[in-house]
Amino acid sequence: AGGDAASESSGPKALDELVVGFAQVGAESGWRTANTKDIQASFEDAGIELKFSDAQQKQENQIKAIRSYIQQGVDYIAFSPVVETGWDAVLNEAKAAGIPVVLTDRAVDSKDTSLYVSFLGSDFIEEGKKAGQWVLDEYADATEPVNIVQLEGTTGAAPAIDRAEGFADVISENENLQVIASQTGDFTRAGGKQVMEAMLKANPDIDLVYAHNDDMGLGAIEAIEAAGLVPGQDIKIVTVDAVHDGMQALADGKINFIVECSPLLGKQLVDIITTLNEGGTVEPRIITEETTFTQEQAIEALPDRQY
Amino acid sequence: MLFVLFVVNLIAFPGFFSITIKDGHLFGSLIDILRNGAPTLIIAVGMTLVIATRGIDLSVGAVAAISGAVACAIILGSPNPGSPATVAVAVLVAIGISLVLGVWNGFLVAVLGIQPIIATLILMTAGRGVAMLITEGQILTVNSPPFKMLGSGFWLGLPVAVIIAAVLFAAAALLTRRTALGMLIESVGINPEASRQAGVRARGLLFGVYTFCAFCAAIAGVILTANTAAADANNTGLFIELDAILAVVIGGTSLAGGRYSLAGTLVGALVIQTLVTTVYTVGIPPIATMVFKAAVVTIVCILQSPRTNQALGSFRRSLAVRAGKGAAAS
Amino acid sequence: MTATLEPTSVAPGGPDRQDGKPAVAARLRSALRVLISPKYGPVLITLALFVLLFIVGGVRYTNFFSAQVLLNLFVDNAYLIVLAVGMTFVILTGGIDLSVGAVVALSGMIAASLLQAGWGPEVVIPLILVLTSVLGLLVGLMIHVFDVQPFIATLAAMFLARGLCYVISQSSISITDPTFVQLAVTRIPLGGGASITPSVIIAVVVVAIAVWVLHRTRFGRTVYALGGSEQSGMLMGLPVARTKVLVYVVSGFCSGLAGVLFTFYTLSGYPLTAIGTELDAIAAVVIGGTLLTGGYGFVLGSVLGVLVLGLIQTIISFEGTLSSWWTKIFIGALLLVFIILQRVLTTRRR
Amino acid sequence: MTDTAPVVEMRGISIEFPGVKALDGVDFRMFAGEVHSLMGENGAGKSTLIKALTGVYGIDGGTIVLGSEEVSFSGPAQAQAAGISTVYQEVNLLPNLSVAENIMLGREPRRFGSIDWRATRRRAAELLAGLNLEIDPTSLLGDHSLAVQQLVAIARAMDINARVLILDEPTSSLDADEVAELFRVIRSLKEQGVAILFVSHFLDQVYEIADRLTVLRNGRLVGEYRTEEILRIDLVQKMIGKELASLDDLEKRSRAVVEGDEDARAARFLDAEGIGRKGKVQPVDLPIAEGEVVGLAGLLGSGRTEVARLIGGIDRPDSGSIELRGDGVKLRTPRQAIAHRIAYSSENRRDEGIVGDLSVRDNIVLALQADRGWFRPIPKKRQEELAQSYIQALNIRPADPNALVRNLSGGNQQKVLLARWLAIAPRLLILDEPTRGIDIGAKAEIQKLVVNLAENGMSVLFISAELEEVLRLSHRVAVMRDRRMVADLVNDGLGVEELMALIAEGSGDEDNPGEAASASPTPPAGPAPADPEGALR
Ligand SMILES: Nc1ncnc2c1ncn2[C@@H]1O[C@H](COP(=O)(O)OP(=O)(O)OP(=O)(O)O)[C@@H](O)[C@H]1O
Ligand SMILES: Nc1ncnc2c1ncn2[C@@H]1O[C@H](COP(=O)(O)OP(=O)(O)OP(=O)(O)O)[C@@H](O)[C@H]1O
Ligand SMILES: [Mg+2]
Ligand SMILES: [Mg+2]
Repeated sequence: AGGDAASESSGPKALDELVVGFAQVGAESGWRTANTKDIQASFEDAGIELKFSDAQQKQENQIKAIRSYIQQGVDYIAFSPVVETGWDAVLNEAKAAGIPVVLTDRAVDSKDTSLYVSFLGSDFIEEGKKAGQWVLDEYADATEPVNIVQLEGTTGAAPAIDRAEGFADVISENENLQVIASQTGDFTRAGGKQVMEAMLKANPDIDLVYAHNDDMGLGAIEAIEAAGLVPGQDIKIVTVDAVHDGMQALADGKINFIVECSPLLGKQLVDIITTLNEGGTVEPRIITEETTFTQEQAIEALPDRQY
Repeated sequence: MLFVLFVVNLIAFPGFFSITIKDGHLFGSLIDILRNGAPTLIIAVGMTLVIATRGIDLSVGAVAAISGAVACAIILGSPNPGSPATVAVAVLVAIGISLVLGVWNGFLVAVLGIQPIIATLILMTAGRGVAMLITEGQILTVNSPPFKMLGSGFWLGLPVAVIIAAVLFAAAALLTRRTALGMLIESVGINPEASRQAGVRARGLLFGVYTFCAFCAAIAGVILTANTAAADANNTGLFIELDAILAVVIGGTSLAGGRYSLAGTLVGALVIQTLVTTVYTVGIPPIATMVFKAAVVTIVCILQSPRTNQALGSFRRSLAVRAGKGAAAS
Repeated sequence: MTATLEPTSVAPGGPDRQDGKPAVAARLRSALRVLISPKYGPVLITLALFVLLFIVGGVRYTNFFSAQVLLNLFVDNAYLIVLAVGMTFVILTGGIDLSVGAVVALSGMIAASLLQAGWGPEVVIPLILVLTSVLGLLVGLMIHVFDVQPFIATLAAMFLARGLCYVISQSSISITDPTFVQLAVTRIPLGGGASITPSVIIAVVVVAIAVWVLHRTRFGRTVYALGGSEQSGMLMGLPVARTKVLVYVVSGFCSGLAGVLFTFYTLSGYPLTAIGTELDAIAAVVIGGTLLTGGYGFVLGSVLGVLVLGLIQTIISFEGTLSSWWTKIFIGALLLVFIILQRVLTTRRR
Repeated sequence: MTDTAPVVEMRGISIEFPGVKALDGVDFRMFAGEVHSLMGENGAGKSTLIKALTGVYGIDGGTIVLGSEEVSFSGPAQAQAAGISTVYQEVNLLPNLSVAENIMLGREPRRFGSIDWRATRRRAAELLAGLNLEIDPTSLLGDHSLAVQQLVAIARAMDINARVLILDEPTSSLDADEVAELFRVIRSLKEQGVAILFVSHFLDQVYEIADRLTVLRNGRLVGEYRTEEILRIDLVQKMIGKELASLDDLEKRSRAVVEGDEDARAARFLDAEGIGRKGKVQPVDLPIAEGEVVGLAGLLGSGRTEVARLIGGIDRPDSGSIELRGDGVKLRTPRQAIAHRIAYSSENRRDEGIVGDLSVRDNIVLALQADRGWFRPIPKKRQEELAQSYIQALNIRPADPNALVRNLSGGNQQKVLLARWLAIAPRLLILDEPTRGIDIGAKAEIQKLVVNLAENGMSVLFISAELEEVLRLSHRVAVMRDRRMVADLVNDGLGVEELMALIAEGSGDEDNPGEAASASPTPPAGPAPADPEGALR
């Protein structure tokens, strides 16, 4: 791939001479911020200069950022695409300039895989599946219908779409499991709360809530409690992410199950860069190892949770 | 209009109007609408006065985020988050800071004479940054019952947020209509030069309205954060400026400034919130939500337009004529 | 905030009554007026400040002071320039158009989905331009016939366009159509390694046409008239209604075109793109010295406004070390400094 | 009556506004090649009738025939296309565009579809020259005084080669010379067979130019007369529907004041020394005594308004000092002036005076309220009293304190503005063209009011394009020319000619070429003390 070519030509550099440009999506959620922090910290430790730019959730800004990295002549470019599509043009420019590109957190859909060296991140569909699997097992011996409501992420956002898809796939195996309502809570607590309030009014007997991230789940908890019900018992809650507050709620038994989606990509990213720098090759697709948490696991994991 | 939406709900979901008593407080969709609508309403009240002076304030969302962040940060920092005193201090500081921001806006507009939309756009952008700076991009979760009260608590069976909104609304109405404030604000909005020559102190008024608007934003920010007991610098009050402005305009106040109606704003805010809640209760699929909103807003406006009213009012030939006069008179 | 205009200190006609040759005096004065008038003042100041800002950047960052960096302002903002042009028409009449961002996204989605369905660009692009113009027409009619305030009418259009995006597809669709790809990657060299994209040329053409229309056609002048006083315009027998509706058609068309340029830029349609872009466009126009109350302003000013915003972005990315929040604060700060300088200088000159 | 068929014939025109029946079955006709004058009090329905004809308002009843075919225009554009060119009452132009554009907009000469600016400017310059107004066509309209703007509006109307020309109070802020110019033009158009509708509250002008009169009262037709067949006194009676007694009375009293006794003017109230503003007015000295009425005379653009604005605190003087009762004060803002009970009533009531969307009541109490501060609201009851008393005193119609001012007729708006300033009980009242567009009856009322107030110690600075008015009311007359004060003389039986001479003196070749000056018909010999019509000008 283009990456190797570039690194061979330039040969191994001293780490402190390396300059890496990182184009972040933005800081739209706690998860994202944790992700940014971790990456910055990791490069700090590795003694590699990291140029950071925040695209404020706008693809055009990210493209601009990448362009300016190319102008500034950085050695490597890493970025978390705001959206999968539409990167060919700018990635071609990077390739032309002989700058290897690493994708983090989200993939791009371009046919030409030579445009980037490696993708490092999570598989949202897989996350959805994990969540679905737990639900499937939980209600394996359910006889009467189980009413599920889904709190979707921002409409149109990749994680929202994939997590819904994966989940739907799995639960379809048991026709008792029905998603009776599904609304977007925009990945926020306030959103999750407001939507849940409304759903509780409209649908008297909800058995389970599947939220696309912890924050919406936490919002839902508020709503459920306000309705005089007990989250985790009257209504079970499954979420994705495993940020600190979520884990806390899980430990307290307000959430029943969390699928991890780790923001801690820094370490691995640094590894990739250094490997490339030494002229090595890396896997084109590296999925971060992610687990799932039940209450017990949460309780022991909680103490040493950095984010 | 509100009525139309209510009917929609009633059909789609009979339980809509049912208000029951759960653990000693009112409970039901209408209560939700009021509670969730409170922050928008509060901001819209401030926005109404700003708009009456031919201005506009885009920074309210950011200010709300800042005040929320400040309040939570202080509560987190304090030894005993649970004590009402701490909360009081936190809220007061938050409001204090927002007042400063309001004065800042007022300064840009009244003293430097920068166009309001740009003047406040600056704070809209930078303000969020500041809020995130305070929270360091994290969501600050506070565990403080008295604070939570402000957002989702109840008092005498009524949501505290609603009570606050009601008080603020009443206060604003009295302040502007019982004193000459309203009239002076309007005159500045209608004809600035004439007002100046009549000795109206436009500068002071501008400072006043922008500061008051920031004050409203601060309170709304506190309620929003207290609602989930967490300060989310990114999302607190995101796009709320649009809702607020929309509420004002639906309420019949012209963005060109001049005559304003707080009552109208109240209706506007309720319409918007009802709309949102309707989407959730009726279960309109997220992908269709926007289209639905578009339809509703369009219908509202067309229903409100004088021409439609005449058409509905009577079928006299001379009606088109009247419209002509209206236009000419303006 | 108010559009009140102070008389130029030179009493018009005053002096030329003393000196015998009013013609000369007149020419002299109008030349002078160009510099001091509240009309041209802001634009010129803006230009000067833009150059200043660019120099500052050049001094501060390595590799900044290159033709390409300057050209990239156009490359990256071609679509925004087109948007700002349309927005200028609307704002000059004292209106506002909040729908542009959503319309950009919508035309992107339409393009992507239709191309995916195998339609040819030669059909798709015109179709988009027609559709968006029609949307503009509807908005215009809503504003004129039912005298709905532009703010709401266009907000409704914004909701509609955004909604239709989701209806077309929730997820993003990439564009593989050879023509589009070509247009996306083509680089027109200007020598010295510097190059631009076809989009830039389109944008420049649009600007040129807009300038001509606004200053050399009756429609254009009527646009200014509306901003001055709709009432007077009506009594002067100007085609107020037609013009008022047309500006929204223009804005719709520009949004559509901008959308197409944006797809050249991103080669994809994505329901969530261009959120808040309407604010950028409005900001650009206002920074360019156009009064939101209408009547005063220039397309070229708006172009400058876009470049200023772009420059701020570039500086940010060259700065490179800013955390997310400092980025926001920095943008705000730069904007502030710029606006205040602009304001202070223009009032001085007046 | 002429044998030829009328160009315009309106029959049974009725227009009703919410609450007001503005026109009630009015018949009206105009013939080619005649000047027809529409007469009536403020609020009689003149402007409304005009707007009905040009399609600004649709009519609720009646028919309009233009030439031979019946028409109903949907707007001024159509009316223009049909050959009706109109100058509406308030100046309706675009301050943000150049003078040239304001004249040519919509009719600019074009080359290959694009406007030919040079030609446009040339044409505009010609039209301005036609009115003998020498201003730079490229200058912004907004920079010019109201008078100039009014002339520009007329120039615009001239350009359309129309068969009907409508002028609604075109002379309200012009003075003798400009009026003369205008009349010259009107006459030549009349020669060419254009039918001209001329609205004015100045009887002299009407009698000078009009062939035929139509009188309206309260939206009803009173009658149509040939000018030479009706006496002024009868005409006035038909317009206001009451006897002239009250006017006679004023006549005597104002005379009395002009002969006024010295001690009334003993104590200086205001003493302006060398106040001026670069590019606007050269420094002037202007002392005003208590109870003194000082007239400010001058040609259009001579700087009267500027001086007034400096004293009223609207503009800041960049030289000179002002003393009130001997101690120096700074009048930087209107607020400060008002705090000293100095009130300036602008000549431009629409842009600088009334607040259109507020009620008559609010407009009347505005200045008073602003001065008290917002936290000390004037009690509703008091407001009501104030409003009512002034509505009575100035006979504002409709007599409804809640009516929106923008719906009032021009003259009534002017009265409301006046009421606002009287309401603050000023010690010095600066009136810039206070009787602009005000009908005879009301004008007399206002003059009477001024006289009364002066007798009770209020000082007045009085600006009017109408020299007779100035002379009748003022004890002293200061004369402005080319932004300089050229004379300041006690008015003991000063005559109009003398004053005219002072004003025009030496300025003939600067302000307006000789022929214009000579053409300027100084209105018929100044008022003989007994002449009741003196008050009517
Ligand atoms: N748009 C309107 N809405 C309500 N009432 C109106 C409107 N326009 C005019 N009127 C009323 O119609 C009547 C006639 O007004 P009009 O302007 O024709 O009087 P006028 O004869 O022109 O008076 P003036 O000499 O002061 O110009 C007035 O009583 C006025 O209040
Ligand atoms: N005839 C004119 N030609 C050019 N400019 C003029 C003319 N008349 C007035 N102006 C401009 O209008 C401004 C106001 O003049 P001003 O009103 O003080 O004079 P005035 O004596 O009050 O005349 P008016 O009768 O128009 O009120 C001045 O700055 C002057 O430059
Ligand atoms: Mg009139
Ligand atoms: Mg004047």
